[in-house]
Amino acid sequence: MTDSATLASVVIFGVLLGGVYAAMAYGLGLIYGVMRIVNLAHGAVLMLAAYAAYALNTRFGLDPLVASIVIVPISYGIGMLLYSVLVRRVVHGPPMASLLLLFGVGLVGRNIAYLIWTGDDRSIALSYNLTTVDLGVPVPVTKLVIFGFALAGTAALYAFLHWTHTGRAMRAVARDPVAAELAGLSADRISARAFGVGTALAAFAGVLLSMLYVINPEFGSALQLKTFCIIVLGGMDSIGGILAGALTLGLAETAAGVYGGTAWQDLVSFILLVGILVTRPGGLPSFFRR
Amino acid sequence: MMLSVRDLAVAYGPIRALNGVSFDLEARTSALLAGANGSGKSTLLRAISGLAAIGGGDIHFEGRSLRGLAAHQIASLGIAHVPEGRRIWPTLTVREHLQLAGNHVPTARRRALVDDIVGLFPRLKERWTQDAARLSGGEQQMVAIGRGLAADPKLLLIDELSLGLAPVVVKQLFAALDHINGQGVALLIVEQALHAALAHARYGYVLERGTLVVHGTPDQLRASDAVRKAYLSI
Amino acid sequence: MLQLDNVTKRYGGLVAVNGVSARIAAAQTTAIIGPNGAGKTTLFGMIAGAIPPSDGRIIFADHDITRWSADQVCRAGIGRTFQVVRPFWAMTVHDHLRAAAAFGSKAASRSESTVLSDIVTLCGLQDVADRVALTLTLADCRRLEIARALATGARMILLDETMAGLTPEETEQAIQLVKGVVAAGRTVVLIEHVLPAVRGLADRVIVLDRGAVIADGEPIEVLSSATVKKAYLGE
Amino acid sequence: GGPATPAVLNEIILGATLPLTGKESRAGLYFKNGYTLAVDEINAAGGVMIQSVGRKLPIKLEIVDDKSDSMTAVQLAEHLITVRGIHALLGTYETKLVLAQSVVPERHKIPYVTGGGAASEIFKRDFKWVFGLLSSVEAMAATFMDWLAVEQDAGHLARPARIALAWENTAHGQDFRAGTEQRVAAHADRFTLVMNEAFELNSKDFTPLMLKLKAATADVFMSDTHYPDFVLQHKTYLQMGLTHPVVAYGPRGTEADARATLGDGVNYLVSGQWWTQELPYPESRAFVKNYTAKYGDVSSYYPGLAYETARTMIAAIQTAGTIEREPVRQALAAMDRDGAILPGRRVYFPAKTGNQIDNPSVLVQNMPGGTFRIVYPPDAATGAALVPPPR
Amino acid sequence: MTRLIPILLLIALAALPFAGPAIPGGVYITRLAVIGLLYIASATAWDLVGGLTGQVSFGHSAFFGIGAYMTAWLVGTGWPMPLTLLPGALLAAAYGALWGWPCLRLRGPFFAIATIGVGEATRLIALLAEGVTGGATGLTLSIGGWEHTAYYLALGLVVVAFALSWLVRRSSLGLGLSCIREDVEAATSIGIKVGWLQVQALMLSAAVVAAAGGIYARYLYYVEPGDVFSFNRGIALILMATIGGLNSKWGPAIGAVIFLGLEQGLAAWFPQGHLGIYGLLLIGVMLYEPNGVVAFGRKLRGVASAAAR
Ligand SMILES: Nc1ncnc2c1ncn2[C@@H]1O[C@H](COP(=O)(O)OP(=O)(O)OP(=O)(O)O)[C@@H](O)[C@H]1O
Ligand SMILES: Nc1ncnc2c1ncn2[C@@H]1O[C@H](COP(=O)(O)OP(=O)(O)OP(=O)(O)O)[C@@H](O)[C@H]1O
Ligand SMILES: [Mg+2]
Ligand SMILES: [Mg+2]
Repeated sequence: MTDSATLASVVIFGVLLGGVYAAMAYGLGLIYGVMRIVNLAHGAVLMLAAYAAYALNTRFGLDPLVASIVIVPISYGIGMLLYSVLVRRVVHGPPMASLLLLFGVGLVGRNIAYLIWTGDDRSIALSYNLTTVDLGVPVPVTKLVIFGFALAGTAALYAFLHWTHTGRAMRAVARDPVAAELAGLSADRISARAFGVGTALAAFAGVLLSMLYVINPEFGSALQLKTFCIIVLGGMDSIGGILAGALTLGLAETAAGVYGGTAWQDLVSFILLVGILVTRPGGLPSFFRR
Repeated sequence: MMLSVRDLAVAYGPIRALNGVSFDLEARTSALLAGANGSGKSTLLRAISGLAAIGGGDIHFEGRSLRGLAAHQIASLGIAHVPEGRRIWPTLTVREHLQLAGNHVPTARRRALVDDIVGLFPRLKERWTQDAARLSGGEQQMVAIGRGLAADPKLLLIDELSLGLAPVVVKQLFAALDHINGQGVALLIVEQALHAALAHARYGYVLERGTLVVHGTPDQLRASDAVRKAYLSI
Repeated sequence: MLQLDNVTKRYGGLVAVNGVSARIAAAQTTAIIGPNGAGKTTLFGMIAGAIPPSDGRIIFADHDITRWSADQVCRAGIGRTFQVVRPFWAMTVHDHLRAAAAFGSKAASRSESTVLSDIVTLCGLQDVADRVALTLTLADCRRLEIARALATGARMILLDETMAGLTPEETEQAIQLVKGVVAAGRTVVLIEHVLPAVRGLADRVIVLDRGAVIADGEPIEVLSSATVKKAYLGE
Repeated sequence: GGPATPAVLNEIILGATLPLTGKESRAGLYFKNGYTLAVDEINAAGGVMIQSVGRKLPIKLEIVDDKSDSMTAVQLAEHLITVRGIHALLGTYETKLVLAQSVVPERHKIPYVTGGGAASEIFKRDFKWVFGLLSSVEAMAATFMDWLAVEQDAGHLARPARIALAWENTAHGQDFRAGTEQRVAAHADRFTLVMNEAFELNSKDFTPLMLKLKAATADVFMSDTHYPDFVLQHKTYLQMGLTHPVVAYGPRGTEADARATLGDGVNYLVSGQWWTQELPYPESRAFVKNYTAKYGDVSSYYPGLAYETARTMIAAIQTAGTIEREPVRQALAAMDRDGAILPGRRVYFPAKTGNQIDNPSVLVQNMPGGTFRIVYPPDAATGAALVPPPR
Repeated sequence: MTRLIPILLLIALAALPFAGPAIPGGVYITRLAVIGLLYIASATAWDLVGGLTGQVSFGHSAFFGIGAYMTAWLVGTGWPMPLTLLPGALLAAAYGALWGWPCLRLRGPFFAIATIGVGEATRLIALLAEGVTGGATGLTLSIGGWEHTAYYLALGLVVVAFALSWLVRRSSLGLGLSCIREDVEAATSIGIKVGWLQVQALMLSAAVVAAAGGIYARYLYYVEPGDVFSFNRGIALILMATIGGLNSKWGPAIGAVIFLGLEQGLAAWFPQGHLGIYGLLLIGVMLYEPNGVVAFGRKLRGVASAAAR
């Protein structure tokens, strides 16, 4: 198991897993970056979007990627609504308030899933479920699609945040909403949009994940924990950092699984997380800065 | 009248920061606001720009009441406020500060404004793509003022103009503000160094514990005993 | 008392402080002035242990404190204020001083309560002693920071633009306050852009420009030198 | 303790905490359905004869959600007993919850039957009030190995067979591994263990496991899994193009959903079942019919076990003719009931295992087209196993 | 008068196990109260780090688990149960120092997430260390002993936790921790050893939570990594302290009682909707009083005294 072929598979599958992780994390990263809010409802959004894809697939036979055309805009609206009705009222309060409020929203989301779909496990039947592409090792097309999104997501988000007015405004509101107001930016409207975009990104990720995993109402909770680790590793503030954090975890877990034990995967990623934070308090980006 | 403030009262909970303040500002004027610490200068600016809720009385800008308007709405009417404590956006670059503030300004005008600002603070050009968090205190103050100017306002409010700026910069700044004022922007500036400031202002107000106690032209202020004692003693 | 040898700070390509050397004697008041971004605050940060120097040595009272952490430096007897005030917002003035006395310099006496009330009086904080910092005006916060630095029992205090934003009358009060501090036998180093304060207080002025010392000497002499006039005063 | 028994007894109350939410919510749901069906049936038949009242009483079922959490399972069991005044307690699902919860009936001296905790650990403590309807997981693993030996003897499988074992890191998985390891150690001439890997419950990536499996060049791949991990593992397995003469995922493989997702990829998987809808007994067939009509999918063992658990408790009350606790307990201890839907058709609680049933489990092999064959033990078999599967 | 309330409450609690059988539902309440008391003690101890110091820790599950396992092991080797709490507390404090020292340099979300990492890593190690912890199956404790041992130990622990919290808050340690919460850099500038002070707070808090874990092991007679090291335990402590009011004397305790009541009550009576109802309540509380029940109480008192005037 120490030959170069194994190493090649570790790298390929590690990077692909990193892509999955990155896709999961963008929504959370954006909302944190713009609002300094750790969105504890993120996992519920992933989960509900995956269920939505499941429902559209079983009812109308829609492919999840097609279903996302419906799901993503609706999620944007839901995100805006959630912000305007609830989050807006605690966002400037004590930090724990928004945390708990969104935790509550997550619970409600989970309960909704239990009521509609029960606690049973569901999965989407896709014709290309088992289709693979040969890259030296057989690589599932579903994971390639997600990886593509992860890369495109990084580039698009970076461009959005740095090169568009709305994106810059989001970053400004993140750091000082009062100053943003004085510069003629409506902090409320921009935050609502950011929350909407974050929710939509999370929903899209949920749709993608529905192609890989069995869905149940608890499905988001475990993923959520991992997404936190990723955005923190990524320095909490940078989109490139998210990708770097995700790839690091993906590679580390795959290597741990192959060269160590399968049960070590999570352990290794948590130890790595603590190790990096302790030596580099700003997360991965601080490797590139001085 | 461009700005007219009538019986303005503002309170922070039980603390009354302003008590029945009334005054008018003409278009294109340049006014100075002075007063001891805690006298309510910042509060007055905050009330005008919408950061502090108007408790009593009213403020009209170009005939329109500002009561109940959000700060960003007031900003888009043409009032820019350079707040106390700079309030720069730490993770945005110098350039992005100016871009954001000047987003609504037509491109040609925006370019000219940015050129003006950079001419005024050459230091900013040197730090053009640096995150504002890593600027020195004075550099941050330059960014804050630059951001106010970039919005191309009709009325510019500056709180603590010279705070933390080296004398050489303060001198340039006063000269620049004269220039800006000359182009038709009305100024309302809070400044403690009255000596220098009075030389550049057309009118001055002095606040004490939330009420206007003295106002007049620079000469009248210089002649006032109260002002001499508190502000011009050195 | 304090000796700086070739102290340097680099941020990437930018040299914020460039080979500053100086000796500061006990009981003397030294002002550091210079254009914005000259490196004054960075130099303070390095002395106080908050910023690790890239190069050079800092020696205080016969100890090499170059690599010491900020709390060690404080306990060795250097107190400081911040350019942008940093009080403990939710704590009362009195608690600030209690904390400073409890954790500050080892040399600080143990009968603090009397000393603390002296500091409160000296800094003119009697009326606000039981208020939380959040409700204080800027001038009060500045005084609070000075009081907090004093309460650590520091032998040397570093004041970063404590006069900025004060009215002339308040500036005068602040000058008297610093004079009181000096009279109590403490060494003061201050950064100021407010020249009356520099003239009124300093025994010696050091001028920094682009990280380097460009002038050093008696206030009158330095402030009238051509380089300083040009680089700093703009005359 | 306990609340005062009402002067007139109008109904018999059975209580249960179930993991309706949380990690085990899939099983919790099936258990709820199974319990409910059993109670509905008896009520439709008029209820249970209670001598002291002199007539048949209906049964009321009180189910609460323990959230897949041990402490809540304990607390709510206390609640059911002391506040809601239940007369007997039916078990929750999942070994560790049962391990924690079973202390409560023992303390309160109230009859407890569980169809959801298999670890022998539960029954090693000499409890008098706790009765187990799942035979141990070790026994299930052993059944697998015995069947492999049969296939070896028939010349279908290499001897010694190279076994690759993966087990979820739960009590269930630990027992499965223990059972397998014991048989491997006992029959070194038949089996060699070439892979022995634990994995975390609800893992999100099994690529490393499958890379290892591939490198192990095994004859038999056995994995003990929950449903989501089964689907993900087998999906990865298929994507990597792996094949083995025997592939088994513990009790998983028969689920209708799995076939929908993985298609023909689930053909020829072998699974070990404490109960399966394939069992030919009339009671079992009737149950499958009724359950499917009411709740749909019955392709896992959970509903069958739940149904029989409730039936067992009801039968004990019937035998005792009272809801007095001690007589019901004695009825359970002495029970040897026929007509059960479990493999072997008998329900009994041997004292030597600490009141845990030790009936055999059955092995089922998936066939193309969504049909199943019971392939082991021989006396229950409905067809011969296909080892190795046809190409 | 108000000073008497805690004492009266304590007396009432001390009498509960004996009064229990006489009141309706009393037996159940007594059993539930053990958990309630453990929650109160743990939340109060957590608040030393999470509230007073302002470092939100998700990693306290590690201490709880260490305490629980220590008791399970030592009881297994014949130690009298109450004595096992001490080594558990000491080991947890040492463990707190071990990871607290490097991690407490982090702040805000960085610290919080690092503690998630520590908590989860600890759980996973326990899960893998089968020889020591019994792995996923866990360890069972032999059943027996006086039925109210756990109750009175828990009650004692609550007294200890309150005393500790009170002592810390009025000592210079508490003052220093407050400074750290407000501004780390300013705190170091007045000579505060930020690292050491925080480690002290974490160790004290760890010791109490570990003792709670030990009592819990005795209460459940069963320890298993997925339960005692559960991530949800970390979350629960945060919820309790925040619902009640961070950095306050009574807040975490009040929050613990509310949390337990909701957790148990809703799950017992609303098997279908308890998550959602709980979520809605949380949302309501945070919208209405983001500073917790204690802040609400203060407001009420303000209104009352205003009315009295
Ligand atoms: N957010 C606030 N909450 C409570 N009181 C406040 C607040 N802001 C200001 N105050 C109080 O209102 C009064 C006026 O404050 P303001 O900031 O307007 O004074 P100022 O003249 O700008 O003083 P300075 O020169 O210190 O900036 C002061 O007594 C101050 O303590
Ligand atoms: N963390 C940092 N990263 C990069 N550059 C920095 C950093 N901190 C300071 N600088 C730069 O170092 C230079 C010196 O900063 P410093 O704050 O010491 O100036 P100063 O003399 O105190 O100026 P002022 O009078 O405006 O407060 C400035 O040009 C600033 O932009
Ligand atoms: Mg002000
Ligand atoms: Mg400075």
